[in-house]
Amino acid sequence: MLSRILVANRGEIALRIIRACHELGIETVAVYSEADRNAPYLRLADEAICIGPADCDQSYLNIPRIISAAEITNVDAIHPGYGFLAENINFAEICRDCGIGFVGPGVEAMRLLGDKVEARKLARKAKVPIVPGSEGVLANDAEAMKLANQIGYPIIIKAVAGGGGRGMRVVHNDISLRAAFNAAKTEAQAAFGDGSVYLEKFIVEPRHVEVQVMADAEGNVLHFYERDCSIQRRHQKMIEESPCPVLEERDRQRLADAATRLIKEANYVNAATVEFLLDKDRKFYFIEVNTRIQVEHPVTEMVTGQDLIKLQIQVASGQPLGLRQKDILHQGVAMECRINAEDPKNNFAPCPGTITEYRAPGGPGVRVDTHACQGWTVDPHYDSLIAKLVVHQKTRAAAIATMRRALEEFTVQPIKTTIPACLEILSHNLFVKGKIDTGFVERNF
Amino acid sequence: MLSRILVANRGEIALRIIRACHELGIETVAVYSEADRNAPYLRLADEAICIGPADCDQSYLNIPRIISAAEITNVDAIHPGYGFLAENINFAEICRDCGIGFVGPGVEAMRLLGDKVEARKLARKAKVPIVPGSEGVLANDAEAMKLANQIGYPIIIKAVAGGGGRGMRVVHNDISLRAAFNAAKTEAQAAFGDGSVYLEKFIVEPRHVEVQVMADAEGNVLHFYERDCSIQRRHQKMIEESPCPVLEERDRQRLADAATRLIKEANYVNAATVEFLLDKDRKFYFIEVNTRIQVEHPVTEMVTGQDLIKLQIQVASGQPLGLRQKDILHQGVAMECRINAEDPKNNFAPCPGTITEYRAPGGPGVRVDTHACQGWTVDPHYDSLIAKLVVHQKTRAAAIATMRRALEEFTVQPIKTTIPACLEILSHNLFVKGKIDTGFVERNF
Amino acid sequence: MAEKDADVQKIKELIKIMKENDLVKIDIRHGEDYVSLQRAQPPQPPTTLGPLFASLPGMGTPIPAPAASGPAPAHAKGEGLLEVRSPIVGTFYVAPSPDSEPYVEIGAHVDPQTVVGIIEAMKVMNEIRAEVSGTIVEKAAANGQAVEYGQVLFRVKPD
Amino acid sequence: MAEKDADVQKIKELIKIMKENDLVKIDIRHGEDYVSLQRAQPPQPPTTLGPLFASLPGMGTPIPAPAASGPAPAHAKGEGLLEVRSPIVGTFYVAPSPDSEPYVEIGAHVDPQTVVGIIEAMKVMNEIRAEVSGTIVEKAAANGQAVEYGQVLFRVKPD
Repeated sequence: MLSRILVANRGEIALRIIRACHELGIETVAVYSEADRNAPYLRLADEAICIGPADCDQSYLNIPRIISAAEITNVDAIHPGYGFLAENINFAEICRDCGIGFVGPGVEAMRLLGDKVEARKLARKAKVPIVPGSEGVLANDAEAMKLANQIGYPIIIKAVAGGGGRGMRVVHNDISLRAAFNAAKTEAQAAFGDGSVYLEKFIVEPRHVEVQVMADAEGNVLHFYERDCSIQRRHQKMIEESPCPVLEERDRQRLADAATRLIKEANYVNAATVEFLLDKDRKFYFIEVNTRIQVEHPVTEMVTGQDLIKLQIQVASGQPLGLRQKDILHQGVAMECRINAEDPKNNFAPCPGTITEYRAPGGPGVRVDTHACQGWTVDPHYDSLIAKLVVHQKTRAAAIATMRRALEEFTVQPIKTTIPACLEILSHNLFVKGKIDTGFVERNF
Repeated sequence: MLSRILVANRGEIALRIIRACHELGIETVAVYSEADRNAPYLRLADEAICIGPADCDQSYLNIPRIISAAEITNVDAIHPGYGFLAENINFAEICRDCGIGFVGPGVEAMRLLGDKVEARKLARKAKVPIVPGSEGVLANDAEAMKLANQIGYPIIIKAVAGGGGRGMRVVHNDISLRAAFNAAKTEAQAAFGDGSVYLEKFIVEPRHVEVQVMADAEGNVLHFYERDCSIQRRHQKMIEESPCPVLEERDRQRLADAATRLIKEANYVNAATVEFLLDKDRKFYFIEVNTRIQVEHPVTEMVTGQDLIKLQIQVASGQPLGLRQKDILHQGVAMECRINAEDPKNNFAPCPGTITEYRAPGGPGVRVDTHACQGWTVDPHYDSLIAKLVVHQKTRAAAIATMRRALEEFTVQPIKTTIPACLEILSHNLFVKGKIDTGFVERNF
Repeated sequence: MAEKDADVQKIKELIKIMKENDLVKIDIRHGEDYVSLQRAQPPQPPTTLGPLFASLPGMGTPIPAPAASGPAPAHAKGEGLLEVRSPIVGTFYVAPSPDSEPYVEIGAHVDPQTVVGIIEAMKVMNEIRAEVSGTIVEKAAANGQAVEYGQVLFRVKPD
Repeated sequence: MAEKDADVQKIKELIKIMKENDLVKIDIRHGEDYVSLQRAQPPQPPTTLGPLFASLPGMGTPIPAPAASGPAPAHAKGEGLLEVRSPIVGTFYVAPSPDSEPYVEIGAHVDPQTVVGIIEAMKVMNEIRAEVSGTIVEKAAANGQAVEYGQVLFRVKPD
């Protein structure tokens, strides 16, 4: 087992990793920026070392300083958490070259899955359904129309160089295709200096469903069931739950098997999340793989009783998982609300500041993962997540009831948080019925 | 289902009941003394009513005021929690006479089990092992010797009117019996004005093991497995766990069956705890029944995934349990530490005062039940329990590791608490091996 | 519609009540209907707890503002008035029976032994005595109202 | 539609009521309908954390006392001295090689460009310059010591 780990992150995930290491008897080195100097969680690490000023580029994103901190503190490995350097291939490579363990996948697997085109190829090889579309750039509108008729409308035309919605057109029939094709090309050319476009099937009101997978170096690949993360606002997840409330047992199994096949095909080791879109007919399409632990991993921990961070460390230590798929039971329903320092009444603008009154909920079925406390200052340099509130109950209705009472108990003053927004979503009758998709929040609130 | 419940208690158990009601959609009325006026948990009730000054006799123990509060707030029932009026037969009777529901057993069952002689008779009838001993007062030393030889040494002679160790003698053989018998009689006569003594088998270094039972009005009696509460100091439990680490599966089953038989025999409805002593040969002896929910009920909730307070309310509403014994699974290991405002370095003297710094632990496998927070004042009028820290893990070793890290995170300043004492116990190699009994704390600390 | 117009009327009335009574917040819930009004907080005298409990979110029914330390007659803040407080929990009546005259009216002079009302608790009628001397200047609890321990029943101008 | 117009009317009225009456918040809910109005709170005085973090229990390794805001040279508290701080994380050496003389000794005069040591980070030797002018009066870090960002390396008496 690894004996000393540097946690290259901050906030709740740093605390989460320190806790897991502590329970495993592994020493921890925390790194911090000057802005986090007074963070109480730093006292829970065996050593804490300042790596730079508040600005991420000079601290949590600064590879030389983190590697140097790892070298002077003699750690075996670095746990990158999520965000920051967690999916930075360059960082993983430098760790490898410096002989420092990396609690995450190998560089090759990370590179393979980090490239969307390669990942799509791999999925096809593993017989994992992908969103149907053109193999590459469309030569002309005639090719587009032919393909559109093959895969069926609606389709979406996207700029190869694109992003932010520019050079993008949803098309519902042959009549509007040509105009849309030309408009997208023109827009893409103007925006990116590259008019290349491709097309994909447009999934209408999809759910975001992802499968948690964990693999060891001996080739064991286990899944930990799915999470439904359809409650999003501008692609930021707000509420996650497991199981996906609309999936039947056979479909859940097929989804999990697909994710497992893909990860096996990639010769991947450590934790991964395979993300899918689920359409209204409950057909699923692979989107991408996150090659790290996710913010919402506690949802899976609650329903399976497994500690994913400990498993990550175990696998990174070169040990086998020591579990069989049938040992991983899914029990009940878990749900997570992200409590962010954002003002729901002001377009979710970040709301940094000092918390002068703080009372977290407790009692049965409630888990709180947070680095915050009374006196904690939410710093504008970092993301606004201040706590993850997770509940576990026998049924979805009971989980919603527990989440509601826990949110109502949760007191964070005087800064604004997403607590009232989460309460409103939980009270919405479509949410209660499980009839949600990735556009739900934007349509209804 | 009951629709409005008055919670006749304070602190963490009042909050626990309010939370359960909230999740069930039941309105709550909290009562409070002037000392608890600013308690944040009162805001979580639908109504809160002041019933008197800090002194318990004039508030939480004052039956007329509580009944009157129930009448003016039009509740269906009262939940008494534990302590205060929870086992007060007079209170339960008055509730019945006033037409107010009581979330607890009926008066007859409470009376039957509250009387130790009657409870012993009932146990014999239900074929539940009891500590062997004289049926009543011993006539003379000859009778004592005959009986002592029947049940086997060591035996203990006790004053019928006794308490506090006076008129009590442990005897290991015939030679010392006569002198001990006479000494006990003389001491009892002097101390209580009544020289009557009886004898019982003396259980050497017993464990305290109790079985959680729940019964409905239709005669369904289910057990929720056992808790080992051997870590006690002066008969005050400090740490509880489930399962009992030394019981084998067959013995656990026999113990649970015995508890279930006894509760059935008493025609009991609602939650009960059947307490046993477990000797070194893992033979168990019934001691008494607690006719209420216990402080340590979360331990059972963690290993079974059942919500005992909700079940209490369901049963008190006249509904059947809706569970079969085989639905109640025992998974993993749970452990609870009672965090009291007491100074372990000063003979556990109560340490009231205002908490100016408070950070509770969180993360996976951790449950905190507490009414305390930063700014909370521990009042010398009430018991010193400020929080119950409960953990759940796959194995006992993992549960100890999680409890240790959670205790180390738990910050309550500036008052003294039992946190360091719990940490010391958890570090003791005999505790780690599970080799504990009710004398463990006093022998080792 | 009528219901909504009624809201405005109701809120106007509530504000009047708030101003007259120096309330800072009103929450009303009827089943799923809910009205909450909050006025700017007047500057508060420092409490020992500091700002901790000053800004509790409005969940459930608000707790009455802290009373003085006991139900015994006390000087109401800054007004030089004495308070007659309920020593028990129950239903307050101003007269011995529905047909009777009230024990006391505004302007009446009371001494410590004067019965000022009765509180019914568990079917028992408990006579409440003034415990102070002076002139009744305010009836703070209505006939038939449920009262908690320490609740103010009357305000009395001392002799 | 009519309902929405009514809402606007109602909200206008409510705002008027709020302004006239100095309300900061109104919430109205009818079943699932919900109206919430809240006016800006008056400016609050800045709160201070006071002793909150002063008494943290010593779990794990204590964190070094808060440094000044950056690693740039700073006045050491109350002594009139300047500090040369580490701008990176690494291993500090006082000389270019084990056999060499130290870059500076106590009593040496430095100017901002004077190299005072090197810090090895990821096998790279980074020369550290004084960034201040004055006389070295204290060596605060030992040769071969691991140093964190902002750690004091030397104290300098300004000219």
